[in-house]
Amino acid sequence: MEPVVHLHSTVALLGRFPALAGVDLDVDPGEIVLLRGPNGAGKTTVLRLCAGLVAPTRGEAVVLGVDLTVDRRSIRPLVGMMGHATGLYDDLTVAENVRFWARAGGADPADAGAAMDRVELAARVRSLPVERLSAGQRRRASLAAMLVRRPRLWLLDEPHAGLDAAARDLVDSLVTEASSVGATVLFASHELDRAEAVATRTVTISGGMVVGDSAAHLSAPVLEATHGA
Amino acid sequence: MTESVPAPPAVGPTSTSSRGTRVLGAVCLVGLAVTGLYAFVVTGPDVRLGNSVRIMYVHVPTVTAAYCLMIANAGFSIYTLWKKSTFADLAAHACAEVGVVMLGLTLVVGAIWGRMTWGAFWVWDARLTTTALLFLMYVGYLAVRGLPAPPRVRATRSAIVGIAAACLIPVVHKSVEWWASLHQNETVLGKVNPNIEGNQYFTLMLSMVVFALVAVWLTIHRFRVLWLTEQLDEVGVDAAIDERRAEHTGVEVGR
Amino acid sequence: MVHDALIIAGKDLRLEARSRVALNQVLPFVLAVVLLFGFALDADTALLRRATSGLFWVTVLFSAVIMVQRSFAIERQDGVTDALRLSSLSPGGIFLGKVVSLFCQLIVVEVVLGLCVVVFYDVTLSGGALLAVVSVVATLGIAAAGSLYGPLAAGLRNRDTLLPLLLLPVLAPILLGASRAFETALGRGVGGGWQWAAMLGIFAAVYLALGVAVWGTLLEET
Amino acid sequence: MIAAITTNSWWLIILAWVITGVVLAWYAVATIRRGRRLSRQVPPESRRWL
Repeated sequence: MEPVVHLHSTVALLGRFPALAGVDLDVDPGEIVLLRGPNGAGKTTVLRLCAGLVAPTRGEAVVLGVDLTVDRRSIRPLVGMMGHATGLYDDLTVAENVRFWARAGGADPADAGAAMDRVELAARVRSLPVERLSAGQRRRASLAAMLVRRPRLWLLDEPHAGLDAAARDLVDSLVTEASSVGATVLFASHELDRAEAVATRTVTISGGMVVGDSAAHLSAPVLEATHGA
Repeated sequence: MTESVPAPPAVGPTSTSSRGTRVLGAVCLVGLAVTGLYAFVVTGPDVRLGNSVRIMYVHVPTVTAAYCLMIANAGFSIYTLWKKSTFADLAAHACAEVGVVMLGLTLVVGAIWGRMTWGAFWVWDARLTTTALLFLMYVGYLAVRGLPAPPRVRATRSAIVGIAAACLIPVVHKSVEWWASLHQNETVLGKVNPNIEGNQYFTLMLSMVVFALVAVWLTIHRFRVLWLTEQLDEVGVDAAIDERRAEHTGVEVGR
Repeated sequence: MVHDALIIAGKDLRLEARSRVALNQVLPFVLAVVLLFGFALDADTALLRRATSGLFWVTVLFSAVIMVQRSFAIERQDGVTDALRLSSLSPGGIFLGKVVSLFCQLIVVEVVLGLCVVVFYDVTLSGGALLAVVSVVATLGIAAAGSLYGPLAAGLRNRDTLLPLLLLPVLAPILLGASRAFETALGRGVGGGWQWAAMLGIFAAVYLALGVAVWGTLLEET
Repeated sequence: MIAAITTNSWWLIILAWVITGVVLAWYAVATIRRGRRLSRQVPPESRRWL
């Protein structure tokens, strides 16, 4: 089974600063991997690198079969990213935003309604400009804009931050559902108790390197067995 | 293998000049002296232009050098985008900067020449206007280059502005030419270098060559200064990576 | 590519319809400039009438700078640039989309400005065909140049004063061509209006081609 | 038709030459000085051309 993400001693520079100083990480399809570690350890950079937004300056980086050192553009439509930034137009309504991002992602704008249902956005909220939404509603709208494109690799940067309990359960259920359908999820989080409940594997990052991997002592087949059941 | 601490700057050459540039520098100085001599002493005033032709010996070469530098800038910019090479990026910057200095000079000298020929510092003459526009466009180029950004981003941005500016040179040239020709008080000069002959023509050609060499000499030195600045930053990368790895605090390894 | 452009243009125009920035801010600005020129030239209607084409296009240029600033500030909203990179829209398509949306908004500004000029400067319009063609081609050039320099200079804290420096010198040939062509259209010009229109066409073509070619690296690197 | 060419305005011609000379000299010196200052800080092996 070819790994969705294969990073080997990958170095990534942000300007002059080596955000990643040699990351080794392999993620298989269907896995839900939690990236944990102190702030500034490089978690977000790993996510952005996998999304093709940051260029690997050294080492290997292959995501969804695409070698990022050669081409960072072709994987982007297959990847869904959600971070602190919503990536929505404040002046447009939620529905308009989701429909636009659907069209932009090559998906059918009609699916926008379904995506907004899945994130449980109230009908009233959908016609409000994003500007007037609460943080939780913004996050749901941002999630809907990502869902509608049906990405194969989810890259979430602290998805639980600033959400109420209901919204967090929703995020977890969506993540698990996506994983069961074969999508792969890589997310960074500080809320370890909740995050570890949903993650199938925990990877610790510090100083721009992977320093711990809960699946390390499990050999691949064992992982497959437990995960497959 | 990674050089942990940048080696103290050993004795090595201590400036951007090298044997090649010293020779070129000497040739330039001699050339300038000879041109000056010719311009002021050997050649007489022009039959129609009078003494103002002596300004032409400075005005024409600087504007020609500036144009060549801008074309070089465009060439390097294309190469930067195509091959993503730092060398071309820095070379484009050097060319543009020397080019802007030359364009600035052309404007000042052109104004003086205007003052002499038409009694007014600024005349909406086709060449002067075009030069002024190009000067502004390349000041914009240097402004874009001045923005704080990672080197790769800065290189791409500047390359795009460089290419865009170069694409405009013919358009600006043509439109201003048309525009100036619409005006009644067509300048007496017509073409920039009237068919002066004899040693005046030689002086002009001589000063063209000398100013070209001066431009090349300046660009080389400017390039090397940029190269040094780049190296200064680059040296830090390996050290930064080691520093970064050392930063790894003893975070409890995954269960 | 064209499909992508329409998506982006649709979004921009819908966003404009919702936020009405052009309507509420740019049009009043245009009216203000028309009046200011009146004060500056001491309401000498003969002079204003003679200078109309020049004043018209200077006003259009200034409005264009504001609109380009606005058009690319909205793309700077948090996370939108990344989302655009992650979408499957071709960079050339996004560029053309921005050009189309800027073009439409600028045409609206020009129509309103035309009315103001007729009213305030007592100008009698003539040579309609040339006026229309020149306006379309010049506006296309302005929108194309604006969309190329926009991402470089718009919406970032220490950069918003950079756009006029970058854009205005580049638009000089447009100002030249459009105002001379307008003059011939309004019956006072000396030279061939259609020649100028051709030059404006070349300018627009150069910038459209350049924009489509380099916008990809621009989106990637800014 | 055109303003009389002030043929004897020598000082303008000299001014033109002086300005050109001064500006180019200043620019050259500034670049050389900056080059010297930087050369001291950069380790020799990365100064390929020297």
